[in-house]
Amino acid sequence: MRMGNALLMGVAALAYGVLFAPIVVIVVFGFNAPLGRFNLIWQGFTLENWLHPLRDAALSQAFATSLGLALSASAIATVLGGLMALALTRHRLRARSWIEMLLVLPLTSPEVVLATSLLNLFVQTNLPRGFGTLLIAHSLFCLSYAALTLKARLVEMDGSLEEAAMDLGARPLQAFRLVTLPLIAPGLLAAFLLSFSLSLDDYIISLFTAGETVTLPLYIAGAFQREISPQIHVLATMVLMASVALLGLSVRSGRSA
Amino acid sequence: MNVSRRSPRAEARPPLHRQAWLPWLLLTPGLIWLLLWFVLPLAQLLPVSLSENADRFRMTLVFRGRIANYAEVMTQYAPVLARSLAYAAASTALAALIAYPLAWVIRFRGGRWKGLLLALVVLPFFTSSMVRAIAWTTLLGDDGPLLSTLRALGLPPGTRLLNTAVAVVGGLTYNALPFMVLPITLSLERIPTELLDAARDLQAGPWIVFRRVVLPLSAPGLAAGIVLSLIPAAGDVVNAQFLGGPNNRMIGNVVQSLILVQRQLPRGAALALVLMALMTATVLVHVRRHGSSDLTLS
Amino acid sequence: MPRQAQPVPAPLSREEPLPSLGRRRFLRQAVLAGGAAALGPALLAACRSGGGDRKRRLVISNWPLYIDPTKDGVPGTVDRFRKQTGIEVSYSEDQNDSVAFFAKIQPVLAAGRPIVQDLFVTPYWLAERLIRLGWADPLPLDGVANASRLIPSLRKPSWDPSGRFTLPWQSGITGIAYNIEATGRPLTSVDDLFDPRLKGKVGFLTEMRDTMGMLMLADGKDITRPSYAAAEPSFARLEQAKKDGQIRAFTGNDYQDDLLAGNFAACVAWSGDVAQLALEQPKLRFLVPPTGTTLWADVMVMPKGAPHRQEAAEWLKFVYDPATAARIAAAVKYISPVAGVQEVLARTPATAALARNPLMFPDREMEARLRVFGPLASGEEARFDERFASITEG
Amino acid sequence: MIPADFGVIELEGVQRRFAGTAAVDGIDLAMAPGEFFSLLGPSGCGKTTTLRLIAGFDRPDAGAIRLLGQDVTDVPPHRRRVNTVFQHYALFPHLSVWDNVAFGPRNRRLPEPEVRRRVGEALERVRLGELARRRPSQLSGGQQQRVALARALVNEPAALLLDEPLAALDAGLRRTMQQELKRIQREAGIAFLLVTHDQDEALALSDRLAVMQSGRIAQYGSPREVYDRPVNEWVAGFLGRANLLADPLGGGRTMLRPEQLTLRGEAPHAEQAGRRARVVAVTFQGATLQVVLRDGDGQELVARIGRQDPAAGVRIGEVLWVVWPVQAGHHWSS
Repeated sequence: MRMGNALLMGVAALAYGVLFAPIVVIVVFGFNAPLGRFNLIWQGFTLENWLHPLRDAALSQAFATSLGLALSASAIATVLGGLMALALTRHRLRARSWIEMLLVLPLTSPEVVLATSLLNLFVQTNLPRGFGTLLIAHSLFCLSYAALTLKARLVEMDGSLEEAAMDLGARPLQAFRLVTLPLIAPGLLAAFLLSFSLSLDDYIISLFTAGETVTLPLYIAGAFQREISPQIHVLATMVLMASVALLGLSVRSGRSA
Repeated sequence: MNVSRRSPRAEARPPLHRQAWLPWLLLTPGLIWLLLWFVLPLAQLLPVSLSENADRFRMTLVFRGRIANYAEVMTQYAPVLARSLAYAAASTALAALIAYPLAWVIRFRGGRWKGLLLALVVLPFFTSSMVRAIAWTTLLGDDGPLLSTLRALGLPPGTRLLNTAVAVVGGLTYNALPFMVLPITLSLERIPTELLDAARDLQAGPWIVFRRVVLPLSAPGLAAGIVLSLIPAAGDVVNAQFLGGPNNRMIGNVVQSLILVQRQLPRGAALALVLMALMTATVLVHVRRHGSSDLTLS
Repeated sequence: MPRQAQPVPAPLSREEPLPSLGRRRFLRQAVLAGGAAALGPALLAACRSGGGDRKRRLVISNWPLYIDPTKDGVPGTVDRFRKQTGIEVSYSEDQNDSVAFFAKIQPVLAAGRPIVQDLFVTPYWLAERLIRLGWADPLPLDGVANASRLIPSLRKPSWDPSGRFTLPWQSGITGIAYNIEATGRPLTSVDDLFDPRLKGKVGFLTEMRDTMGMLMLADGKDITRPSYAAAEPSFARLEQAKKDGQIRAFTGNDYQDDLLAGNFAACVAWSGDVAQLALEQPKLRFLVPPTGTTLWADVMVMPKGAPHRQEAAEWLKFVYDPATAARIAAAVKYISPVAGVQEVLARTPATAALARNPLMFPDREMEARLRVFGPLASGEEARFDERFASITEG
Repeated sequence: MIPADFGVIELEGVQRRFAGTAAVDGIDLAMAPGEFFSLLGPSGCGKTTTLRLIAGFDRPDAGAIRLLGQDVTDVPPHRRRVNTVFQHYALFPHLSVWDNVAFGPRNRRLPEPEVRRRVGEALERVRLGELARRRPSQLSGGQQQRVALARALVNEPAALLLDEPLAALDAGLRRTMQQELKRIQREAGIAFLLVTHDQDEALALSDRLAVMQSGRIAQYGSPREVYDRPVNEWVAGFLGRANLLADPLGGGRTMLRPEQLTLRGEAPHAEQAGRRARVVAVTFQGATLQVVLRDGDGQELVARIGRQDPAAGVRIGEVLWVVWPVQAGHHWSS
């Protein structure tokens, strides 16, 4: 028993070690002072990269594009997905299992397949590829995640709360605003964050649908070919720090509700 | 994370609103989005996969009902397909072996740190996978910190990690970890501790408690974790591209090459659809057996 | 020929070139210069669709680090062009992958619409394809006197026999870069890449013509008129090496990462890159195989329907001025296409060594080893691409 | 069947089907003002569905629902003058006790001083004045129950609907809350419609009750009527233990409650009926003893006797006379 316990703890510790190994490298190499173009070998400590995180203008531009894309795609996904989740949990629908299957399939489809099919659609319909097509693609794969996350939240939430609100004279929309919305707010935030991080990170689908637009992952894939600046590591660390803050926020708001 | 009390009749609850059109009003925008950008493109891929590329640079496709496209990619890329599935299976198995004990520790030893421990599993994935790939190349390089350390500890020189199957499977395993840990933890969370007490009360040792009680009850979570790990792994592109060598390419790389480099859209489409069919079959089997709720981590 | 079997030593020059190239900040400056204009193309595209475009603009897309940047108060070529002509240049360094770039522009050009760029720099073989597809406009060469004063190897190119559609930006040599410490000996031939002692430490390029050209030449084949049949033995050799685990990876420019990190002992590489990398890694050497290798060119192309012909003409004239061309060559260390650059560099003591560098200015011995990979007919090219992909992606 | 002088709530031929089966199968029902009315039945009998139909969360497939004489069949819940106390209370977890109670009045756009007055009163009525700032999660089950009551009562509904309101409470608390409910109902003078599966609760609280079985109402009446004169064996059994004796002359059965039986050594005299039976089990039940006996025909009889009863000392195996007055019991002729 004691040995089993030690083994268990050992595996867990090792797992966390592996999970954070690349993260440590990313954070540490943000402080590296590479001699040449490739921030791959430790050369020496500097704060220079942190003092000028946006020095790499093309990187900053790609980062800004990705942020804008992730924000708008997550907004679309959260709204559309939220509405779908409401319909699926608060109404009796004959087609429910079909719709749920339709929602599950995009997230269980290999990315490269989605990418291929979207590219083909855009090419065949002569839709010029760029930010718009990226937005379509990203909001699509985020939609499933958002809808299913929110659906889980809504199922968990006691449906009689909304009935209670209406029973107490709230009109359906009022009941939604006064009761449902505040209660699923942590879920909305979680769905939004999940969509946001998925969109920010997507490479394959973006590669196929981006046209001339350069997102952060596309830029970094390109940078691998020519220059891996420490600013890449700095920005990644910043995103991580922001995520920690938001994650803390959502955990806290989830707890208070 | 806290499992809130469910209303026992939440599922059977009759409609709140009496208007039959209301749910459809709520569903319509999302359904249109899904139909337009998911179902339609996939449906369009089918005729493309049966076409002939009359001019590969102009991408003029002629529909010929050319089933041979499938036969060709299946014969030519059978080894890559087999390799992809093998890598995906290996990484899924590894991820399960690591994730289960981890989930166990989080669930039964986590105490008030449970939420934090779970968040820590997800946290690394808030960094860009591209940047993580760069970090892996730094870590796994021949003169990198890992191999240097191991060599100092007596690993024979000449051992490589980067650009090997080990690195690719390792990368896939890494990506699979949260998708494995989350559903397993959620399913363990649903097992009341009284059941474990009951088992112990009936003279079951820790191993028996695990094998006869916990494992069967967490099976749906494990199954969901397997599906959620297997599918992205089988279609992965990035790990083979950045961490693999020429003998470790996966089916995703081939699809990418067929479409973007070789400009053979029909064959690329055919291969993509084969992959899609395999994965959809996996999902359907899973959903039939376990339902879809665990797949969505709910 | 005594030098033939000897590798060209790298670093090629430890002296600072003309628009002095600091090592660490070189890149940041370059990216700053180019990246500032990153928003430009989109705005321009918007303007263009609106019709009346009175402003003098020019949209150029090039490979990264392929021009002299503005640095330490010394304006780079782009800035000097801006100042001298008043033309608003959007200069993007967004060409990472010519194949991906073609995939991007193909649907637009196929639909008969203009793309964002007025000029872009692309490999010679891709230019040849664009010309063949009718997706390139003839360049406005009338005012560009130096366009006819190209270095001999680039005159009457096989990819553009009329010479009206392309003008070389830079040219370069594909060779073998290696870390002498890792190999333990100087490499002397293509066969050394297949030395079992280097197993798992060898890289080849994903650029099919560069990898295959070098191998075919080693097999004694003529690559100026390539045929699939002639290439097959070289393909087989490559495939076998891949299966044996001899080849660690097929790479694009990222072979530089692996060379620096010590993952590659030797790899197929491009001359100018190695000259720059050697500044960081003094143990790097560059071999131009005695059996011959490919001379390639990245050329400027004007896509069909590009609106700013006049401005493009001024750009061509500007960069083909030997003084400007010399600055660019000194920065990127590739072969300048413009005749007279060698003389300009030789006149300045700081760059005199560059003028003697055979990788930048191939002498007759060097030139004798260089071949341009000839055009492939469409069906033939498909076979090459497919076979090559079956090795790199199989 | 429906008394004429009504009523707060009236149901007429109300039907609701789910997936083909009728959950509520044609119910008629009428409630008087100020009446404490219970819908009693086993789980799945349709009583909660009926309540939800009245509250407006669901809509009948057939039939009509009237509130205060007005047809509300198609009126949405927020415009019905009834309020519900939910089984799990459905208190809004993100609002304080005060805000929960103020939810209804605010929805009716009462002026804020008025809201304050009413909420204060309602909380006083359920004796929760000092907990107004707390969140529901910080309250005990009984306190949550009171909040739910106050939240409904504050709206001065025409009728209050209670869905198994005491089911989640433990036995002691449940008894206290039963008295509380009764007190509050009397004080407020509002009609209460209680849905419950607990016959003791229904018998103790109700002025009248309806026993439901499989979507239909099996019997109406006062608690006494329903208990003493159930319409059939099922109702008899559902309301408590019942001894069912076949009439010796055939065709008909008599129901005797255990407390109607006495145990004696001697045979029954005139005006009495009885049987000889052997004691099979004696169960101590606090104030009473439950004695199970079996007669010569194998018929089982259950008697409940006081602890002061001379027969309180019976032992298993003893043979006694089980005796009851001839006019006691309820007779069904077949």
